[in-house]
Amino acid sequence: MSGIQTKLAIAFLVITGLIYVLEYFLPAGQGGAHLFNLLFWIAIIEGSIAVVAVGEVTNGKWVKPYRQELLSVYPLILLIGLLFVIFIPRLEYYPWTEQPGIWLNKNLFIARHVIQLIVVFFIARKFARESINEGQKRAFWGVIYLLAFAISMTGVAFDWLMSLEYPWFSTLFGALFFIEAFYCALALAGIFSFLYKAKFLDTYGESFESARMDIATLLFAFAIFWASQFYTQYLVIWYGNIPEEVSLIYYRTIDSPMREFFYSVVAFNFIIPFITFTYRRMKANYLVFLIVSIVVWVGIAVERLVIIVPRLSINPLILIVEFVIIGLMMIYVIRKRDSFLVKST
Amino acid sequence: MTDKMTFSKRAEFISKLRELLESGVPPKKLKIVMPHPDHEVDEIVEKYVPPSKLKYFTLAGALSGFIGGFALTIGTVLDWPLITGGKPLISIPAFIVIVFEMTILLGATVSLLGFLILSRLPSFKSIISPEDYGNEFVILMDRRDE
Amino acid sequence: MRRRDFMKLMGIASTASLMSSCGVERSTEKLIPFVVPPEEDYIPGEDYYYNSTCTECPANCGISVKVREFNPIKLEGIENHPINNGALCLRGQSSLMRLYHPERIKTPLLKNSAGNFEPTTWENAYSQIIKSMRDSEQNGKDNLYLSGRTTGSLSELIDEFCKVTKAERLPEYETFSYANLREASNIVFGRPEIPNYSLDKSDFLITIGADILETYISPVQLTSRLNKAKREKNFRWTHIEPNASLNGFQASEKIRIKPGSEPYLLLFLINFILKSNLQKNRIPNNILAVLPQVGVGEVESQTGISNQVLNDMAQSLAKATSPLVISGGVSTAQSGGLEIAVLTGLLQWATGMATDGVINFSISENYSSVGSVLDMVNLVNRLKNNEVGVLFISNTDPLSTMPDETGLEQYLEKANLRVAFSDFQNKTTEKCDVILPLSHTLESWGDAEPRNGLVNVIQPTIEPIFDTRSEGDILLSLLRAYGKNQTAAGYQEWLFSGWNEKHGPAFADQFLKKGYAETIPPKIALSLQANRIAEFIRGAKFATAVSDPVLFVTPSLRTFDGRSAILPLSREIPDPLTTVTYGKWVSISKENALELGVKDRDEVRFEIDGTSFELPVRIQPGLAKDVFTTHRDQIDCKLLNIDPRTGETLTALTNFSMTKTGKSVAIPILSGKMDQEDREIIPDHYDDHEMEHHHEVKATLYPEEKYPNYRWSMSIDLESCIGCSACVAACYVENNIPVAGPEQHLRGREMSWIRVQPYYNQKEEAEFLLMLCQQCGNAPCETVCPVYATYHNPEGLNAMVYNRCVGTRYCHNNCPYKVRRFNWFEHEWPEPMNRMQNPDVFVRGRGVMEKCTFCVQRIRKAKDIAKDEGRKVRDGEVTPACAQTCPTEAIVFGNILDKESEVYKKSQSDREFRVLELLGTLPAVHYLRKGEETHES
Amino acid sequence: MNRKDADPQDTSSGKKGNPTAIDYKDQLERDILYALKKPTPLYWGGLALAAGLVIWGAISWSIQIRTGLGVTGLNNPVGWGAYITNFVFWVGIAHSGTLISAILFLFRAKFRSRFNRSAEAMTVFAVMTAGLFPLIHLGRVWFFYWLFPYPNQRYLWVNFRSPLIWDVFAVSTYFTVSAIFFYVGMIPDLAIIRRLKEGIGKRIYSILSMGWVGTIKQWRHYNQLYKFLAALATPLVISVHSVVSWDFAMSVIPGWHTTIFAPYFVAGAIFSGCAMVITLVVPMRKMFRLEKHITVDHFDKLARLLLFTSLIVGYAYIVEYTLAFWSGNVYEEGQFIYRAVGDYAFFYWLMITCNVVLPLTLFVKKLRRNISYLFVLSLFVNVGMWFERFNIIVMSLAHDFDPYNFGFYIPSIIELGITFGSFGWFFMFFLIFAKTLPILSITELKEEVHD
Repeated sequence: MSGIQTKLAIAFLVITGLIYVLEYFLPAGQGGAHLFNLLFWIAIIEGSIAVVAVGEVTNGKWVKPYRQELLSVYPLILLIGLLFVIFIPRLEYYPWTEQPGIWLNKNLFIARHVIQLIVVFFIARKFARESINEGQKRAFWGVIYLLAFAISMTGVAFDWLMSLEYPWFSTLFGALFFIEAFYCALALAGIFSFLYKAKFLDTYGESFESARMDIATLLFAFAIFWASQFYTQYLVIWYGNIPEEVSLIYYRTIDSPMREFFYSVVAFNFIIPFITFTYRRMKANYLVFLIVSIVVWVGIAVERLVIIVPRLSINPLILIVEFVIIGLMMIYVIRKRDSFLVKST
Repeated sequence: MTDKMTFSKRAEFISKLRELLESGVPPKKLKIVMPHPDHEVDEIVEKYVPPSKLKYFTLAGALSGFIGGFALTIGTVLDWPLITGGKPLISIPAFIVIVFEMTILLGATVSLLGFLILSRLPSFKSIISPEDYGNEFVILMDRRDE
Repeated sequence: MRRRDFMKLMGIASTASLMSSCGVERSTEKLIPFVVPPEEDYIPGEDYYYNSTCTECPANCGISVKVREFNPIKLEGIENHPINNGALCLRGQSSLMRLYHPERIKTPLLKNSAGNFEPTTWENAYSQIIKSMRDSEQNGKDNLYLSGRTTGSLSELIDEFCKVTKAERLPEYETFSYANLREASNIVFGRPEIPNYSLDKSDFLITIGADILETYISPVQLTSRLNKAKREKNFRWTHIEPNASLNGFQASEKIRIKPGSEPYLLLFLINFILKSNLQKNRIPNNILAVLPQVGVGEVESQTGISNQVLNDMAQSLAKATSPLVISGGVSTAQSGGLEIAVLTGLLQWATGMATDGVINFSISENYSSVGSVLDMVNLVNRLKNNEVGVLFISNTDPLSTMPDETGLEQYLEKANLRVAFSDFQNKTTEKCDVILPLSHTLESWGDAEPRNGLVNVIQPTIEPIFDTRSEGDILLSLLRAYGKNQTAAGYQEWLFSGWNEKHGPAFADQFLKKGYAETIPPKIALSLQANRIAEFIRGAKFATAVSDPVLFVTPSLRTFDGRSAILPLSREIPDPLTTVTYGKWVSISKENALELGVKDRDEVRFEIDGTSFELPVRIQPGLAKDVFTTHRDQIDCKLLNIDPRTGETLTALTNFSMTKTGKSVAIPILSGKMDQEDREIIPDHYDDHEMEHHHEVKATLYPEEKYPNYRWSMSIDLESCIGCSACVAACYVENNIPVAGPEQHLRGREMSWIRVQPYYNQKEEAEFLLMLCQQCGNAPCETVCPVYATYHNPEGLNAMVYNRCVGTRYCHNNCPYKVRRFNWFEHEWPEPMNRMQNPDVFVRGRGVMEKCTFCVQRIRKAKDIAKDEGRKVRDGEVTPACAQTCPTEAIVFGNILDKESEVYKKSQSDREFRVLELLGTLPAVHYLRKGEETHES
Repeated sequence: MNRKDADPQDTSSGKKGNPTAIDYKDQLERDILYALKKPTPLYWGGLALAAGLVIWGAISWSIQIRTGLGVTGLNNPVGWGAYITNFVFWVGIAHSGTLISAILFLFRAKFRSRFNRSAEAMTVFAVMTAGLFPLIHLGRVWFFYWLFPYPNQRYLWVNFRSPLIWDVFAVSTYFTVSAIFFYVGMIPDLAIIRRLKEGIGKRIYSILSMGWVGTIKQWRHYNQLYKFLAALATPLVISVHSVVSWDFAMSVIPGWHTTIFAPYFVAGAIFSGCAMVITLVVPMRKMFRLEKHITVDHFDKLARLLLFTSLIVGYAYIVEYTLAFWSGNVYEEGQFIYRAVGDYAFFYWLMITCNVVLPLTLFVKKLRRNISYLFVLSLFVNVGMWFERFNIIVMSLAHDFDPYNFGFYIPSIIELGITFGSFGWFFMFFLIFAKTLPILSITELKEEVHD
C-alpha cells in the first residue's frame, strides 16, 4: 500500500508547489481564487465522508453502494491542509488583522486550523477504514467524525469566509456552511451514480436503484432545508436592518451583475432542484440527476464567489486552473480507491 | 346476491385476491375489507384500479392558500398604506411567512375534505348500523352480473 | 360688587371678558359644566393665556398661565421676562399641582379644646382673632405679624394692617435668608443687600459654592444669563465647591476644594491681583495692613488645589476684561462663611467688577424686609417673657426648617393666639389655634416685586377651588372687622386703586397684558467701607480646612427647602445626580462606601452630639472622600446651628460618627447603571473606527423615506443642557402623564416620557443625556406592532394610536432607547387634580402603551393656523413643552427639511451625533456633544 | 367479543399452542384498550389535582384582567416574562408530536408507532395551552380579536410585518393541522373501539369513527391522506417554531437578534418535546401495563433522538457565545457576560447543566436503556428548557443597550399561578385522553404483525 501513499504525497506536494507559483508569482490578485478553491473543495471532501458517516450511524441502506467512492476522498483533506498553509500570507487582507481580537488573531487562527485539519484527517481515515470493513465500531467513529466535521466546518465558515466581512457576523453562517457541505456531497453521490451506473447496478442491483432514489430524495430535502436556512438568515438580517449587519447583502445587491449572481444562488440551490425533483420520473432519470447535481455545485460555487469577490480580488484564469488541478487530483484519488481503501481480508 | 369470503391468514387472503383479479373479476364487483392497510395488497390492486385522486385536492388547497396568502397580505397593505419601521409597503420577505402558513393550512384542510368525499365518509348508513369484520380479511363479491 | 362690573368700570372689558370666572368672594356658578351656555363670549376649546407670577420660591418668575374651560392647565414663562425669559424650572412647572392639590386646607380651621382642628366660618374666625387682639391690647401684650418673604402691594397692606391694629410686623422669615451675604456686602459696601449679578456681561466667572443652577437666589435668571454668556465664544466658568452639585459638571472647569478652606483661595486670589498690581490702588492701605499674607504652598495644602491650577485661575482672573466672582451656597453657610463672603466682596472690589456693572446694587434682590434666625431668637425671647398676644404666621413654616437653637417649638404656645395663613398643613400650622386657608396665587390678585425696579402682576385664572381667600382679602376683612371703615370691597379693588395712584390709570391695562412693569432705578455709586472691613478682618479668624468628615445639607433642586415636597412631581422626577426619586438618602463617595462596606440603599447611622439619625446611602461619583451631602428636607433641621454674628444657618455638619446599621432601605433608583461601560451612548469623540460606522450607516435594505412637507426633528445641545429636569416636569404637565408613585418606581415602572440620564466618566464627571422618543426613521418599534397601533406618519413622527393598542409591549421590548411607557394600571387622578388634565391630550387607560410624540397636539395647532393662513408652519412656530421651558434653550425643535431652520443648522454641526446611530434607526433627535465647535457649519 | 376477559394478563389464547395472527391482533386490541377500563382512584386524584391547578390559574387571570398587568412582575426594561416563556415552552412541547408522527413516518422509523398517538395528543393539548398565553399577556385582552385580519368599517387590517401576526397564523395553522393529523390517525382505531363497546359507548364511537369500514378503497385514500398530511406537517413544524423564534430574532435587542435562532429553537423544541413524551409515556406504560408493546428498545431510540437534539442545542449555545466575542460587539459581549455572571447566572448554568451536560450521559448505552433514568432525565430537561426560554427572554431585555435602562424582573405570584394553571390545563386534557381514546395506534401495531 505504501506505494500509493508516496505517490499521493508527491502529488500533493507538487500541486501545492504549483498553486504556490500560480498564487505568488503570477498576477493572482489577493488570493481570492485560492480561498475559493479551499472553501469549495473542503466542503465536498469533508461532506462526502460525513454523508457516509450519517448513513452508518442511522444504518441507512442507501449509503452502501456509494460508500467506497465517497470515502475515498479522505486523503485530500491533507492536500487542503497544505494549501491552507500556503494561504497564510493572504491573511493580511482580512479586515480584522488591523485590530486583532481575542479570537481573531493570526497566530491562534493558524494554529487552530492546522490542528483542526490534521485531527479531522485522522478521524476521517480511521472512520473510512472502519466503515469499509464494516467494523463493529463504525457507528461510533461515525459519530466522532460527524462531531469533528461540524466543528471544523463551522470554524472554516466563520474564520475563512465570514471574517472577510468583519465586523459583519451571522450565527447561522456555520450551520448553513455545513449544510451546504452535506448538500454538495450528496450531489457528488449523484454524479457517481451517473459515472458508475453500470458497476453499481451489477454489484447491488435493485438495492442500488432504491438507494439512488433515496439519495435523490435527500437531495430534494436538502434543497428545501438549504432554502429554509438561507431564508432564515436573510429574513433576520433584512428585518433588523442594522447597517453593520446588512453590509454583506447590501454591498452584493446594490449593483449589477453582482446582484444577479447573488440571487441566482437561490435558483441554483433551491428552485431548480426543487422543481425537478418534485416529479418522480425526473428523480428516476440518471441524466437529470447528474445535471441537478452539477447545478447544485454551481450554486454553491457562485455563492462562495459572491461573498469573496468584493473583499479579495480574483483572477478568473488562475481560479479555473487551480480548480481543474484539484479536481483532477480528486478524480485520480477516486480512481485509485481500490489501492488504498478496500475491505481488508 | 353477494358471497362473503373471510380469511384469518393474510397469505391466503392475498393469494385469493390475486387469483380473483387475475381471473378478470371487475374490481368494482369486489368489496375488500382489511383490519389494517397492507403494501402487498396495494401493489396488487394498483394494476386494476386507478390511483387515488386525493393529490388533486391537496394541490388545489395548497395553491389557493399560496395565492390567497399573497392576495391577503399585499391587498391589505395597499388598502390602507401605512409605513412601519421604514420597511417597504410590500415586504415580501415578511409576507412569505403568512403565505407559507396559509398554503399548509388550506392544503391540509382541503386534503381532509377530499379524503372524506372520496371515501364516502361520514357514512351515516354504517354509523347507524356499523359493519364490523373483526381482525379477519374479508372479500365480498357481487355475484349479480348486469 | 361683581368683579366683572368692576372691570367694566376699569374700562378694560377686553381683558375682563376673558377673565370671566376669576374673582374673589363669589359663588362658583362658572364652574358648572359646559352644558349651560356661558353668559360671556368665550369659545370652548380655545386656550386663553394670562400673565401672573410664580410664587413657588422667592425668585418670582413671570408666568403665563394657559387656561382651558376655566381651568389653568399649564404654566409657561413669559417671553423675554427680565427674570426668567420664557423659561421655568422644575418646581415652577410642577407648582400647578399646588393649586389642584387634594390635601389643601379647604375651610378656615379652629383648634378646639381637645386640640383638634375643626372647620369654622370666616366670620367666626375673624371675630375670634379680633377679640384676642383686643384682649392683648388691654393686657399690654404685643400682636406680632410674622410672614415669609412678601413684596409689592401686599407688603404695603401688611404695613397698613399693622399700623391700624398697632400690631408689630416682624422681620420676615425665609429659610434661605442669605444673611451672611447681606451682612458681608453691608461690611464691604455698606449695603445689606443681595446685588443682581449680570453673568451675561462677564467673560470669566468664578463661583465659590454658589449653586447658581439650582436654588441660588434666582436660579432660572442666573441659568439663562449663564447660557447667554456661554454662547459668547470666550466665556469661561470656574466652579469651586467642596461637594458635587449640578453646577460643577456644567462649568468649564470644576475645582474640588477642601471644605472650609475657601478663605485661603480668596486671600491667594486677592494677593495675586494686588501683586499683579493692576488694581493695587483700589485697596486702601489700612486693609492691606491687616490682610493676611498666604504662601502658595500653604494655600495648596489647605485647599488641596494644585499650584498651577491656582495660578492659572488667578492669571485668567487678572487678565479677564470683566470677571465675576460669586460666593454662596454651601461655602457661605459654614462657620467661616461670613469671612468668605467678605473676602469675595473685597475681591470683587479689587478686580473692579463691583463698579463695571456685572454686580448691580441698584436693582438688588428684594430681601430688605427679610430677617434672619437671630430675629426669630428675639421672637422666642419675647414669647418666653409672655409679651406676645396674637401671633400671625403667614405663608411660612419656620418650625420645619429652622435650627433648634431658638427653641421656637416649645415656646410657641406662650402666645395667646396663634393665627396661621397657609395653604397646607405643616409643622407650624399644627401648633396654631386658627388656620385661615390661603388661595393659591392662580386664584388671587396681587403683585410681586422680586427686585428693585421690577413688579410682576399676579392675577387670578380660576375661581377659588375651595373656600379659601387671598392674604390681601383676609387682611382687609380683618381690618373691617377691626372697625376700620374700608373703601375697597376686596383686595383686588384695593390693588387697582393702589396701582392707579402710583402709576396712573393707564398702567393697570398695560400691566395685566405685559405681566410685569420694569423701571430703571438710578445707578448707585459703590464705595468701599475701608475701616469696617479692616476692623472686621482684624477680628476675623479665618477657618482652616476641616479634616474630619463633613455632611453638607444643601437646598434641593426638586423641593427647595422642603416647601415643594408637597408637589407630587417634585418627588416623581428623579434627582438628576443620583436618579433617586422618592424617600431620603445621603450621597457618599465611592471611597467612603468602600470604607464603610456599604452599597446603594444600605442604611448608615449618623451620630451628632447625642442625637442620631439613619439614612440610606447612594454612591455618587464625583464626591470627595469624607464629604457627604443630603438635602434640607431630608434631615431634621434642628441639628443645624447658626452663625451668632449674622443668624445664617450653618448647613455643614461636622464631628459626627457614621456606622453601618446593616439594614437596607428600598429607595427607588431609576438608573440601572451610571457609567457607560464603553458603550459610547454619548460618543466621546470620532475616531476612525466610528467614522467607519458613519459610512456603514448608509447600508440599508429599505427604500429611502420620502417626507412631503415636514420631517419634525429635535436637536439637544449637551453643552447647554444642565440636567435641571425642568423639561421633564413640563412634559408631565403638558401630556397628562400620570404620577406613578414610590411603589411603582421600586418596581421600575416610572412613566416619564422624557428623562435626564446621568453618566459619570472615568474622571467622575457627570454628563447628562436627555432621553426621549427618538422618532426614528426606521423605528424598530413600529414594525413589530401587530395592529398598527404605532406607525410612521408622513411627517416623520413615530405616531402612537392609543385607541388601537392592545398592549403586547413588543414595541417597548424592541425599542433600543426604552422610551416607551406601559400603563400597568388605571392611573388615579384624585379630585380636583383631574382638572389640570390637558384636553388636547388623550388620557391613556390601563393596558396601553404611551410615549412622546414631540407634543403632536401643539404641532396640530400650529398646522391648523398655518392652514388657515394658507402657508407652511414657520420655523420656531411649534415648540414642544420641554423645549419651551428649557432655561438654557438646549432643546431646539423644527422641520429639518427646511434648510433655513435652526434645527437643520444644528444638525450640520460637527458636534452632532445620534444615540446608537450604528443601529441604523435614523433618529430624528440630533444631539450636540459637549465641547467647542471645531469649525463653523 | 366479551369485554369481561379483556385483560392483558390473560394472554392464554396467545400463549398456549402457536398463536395465530388473529389471536395476536385480538390480544393487541385488548391490551391497548385495557386503558379504557374504569378509572382508578389514583386517576381521579390526578384529574382533581390538574383541575385544581386550572382553577387557580383561572382565578389569577381574572385578577389580572380586573386590575391590569401591574399585578405581574413586568416593568420598564422587561416587557415580557413568564407568559411568553410559557408560550414558547408549550409550543416547543407541541413539536415532538408532529415530529414523531410526521417526520419519523417519512423516514419510516419503526419505533414511531409506539409513541405517535400519545405524542400527537400531547401536541394538540400543548398547542391549546400555548395558544392561551398570547391572550394572557395582552394589556387589553378584551380586544384580542384585533389580532385577526377581519374586514371592518375602519378598513383597519393587521400588520403582516409583525412577527406576532405570523404567530397568529403559525399557531392556528399548527393547531388545525395537528388536530386533523391526530383525528385522522385515530379513525380506524375508533372503529375498533366501536366494535368492542356496547350501548351508548358504541353509539358515540361509531359517530366518532364516521362509520369507517376499512374497505380497500378507504384504506388507499387513507394512506394517501396520511402521507400528504405528514408531508405538509413536516415543513410546518419547522416553520412554526422558526416563527416563534423570530418573535425574538426580528428585534434588534442583543441576545435576541441572531440568525441561528430558527434552527436552534426548532431543535430545542424537538428536544423538549421528546423529553415530555418520555415524561408522559413512562408512567402511562406502567399504569396501563404496556411493557409488552413499548419496549426498552423503543425508548433507546427515543433517547438517541433526545441526545441528538441536545447536541444541536449545545452547538447553538456555543456558537452564540463564541460569536459574541468573535464579533467584538460591546452590546453582544455585555449581554453574554451578563448571562454567565449576572443576576440570573444561576438559571443560566442550570440551563446548561440540564440541556447540555446531563443529556451527554446518553452516550452510555446502559443509561439510555434505563427507563427510570430516562424519566428523571426527561424531568430535568423539561426544567432546563423552560429556563432556556426564560433566560433568553428576560436576560436580554434586562440588559440591552443603554446602561441607564438595565433592570431586573422576577415573576409575581399571579404569573406563577397562571403558569401552574397551564400545566394543570395540559395534564387535565391528557388524562381525559388516556381514558377515552386509544393510547397506542392499534392499526399500525397490527400492520407489523405477520402470520
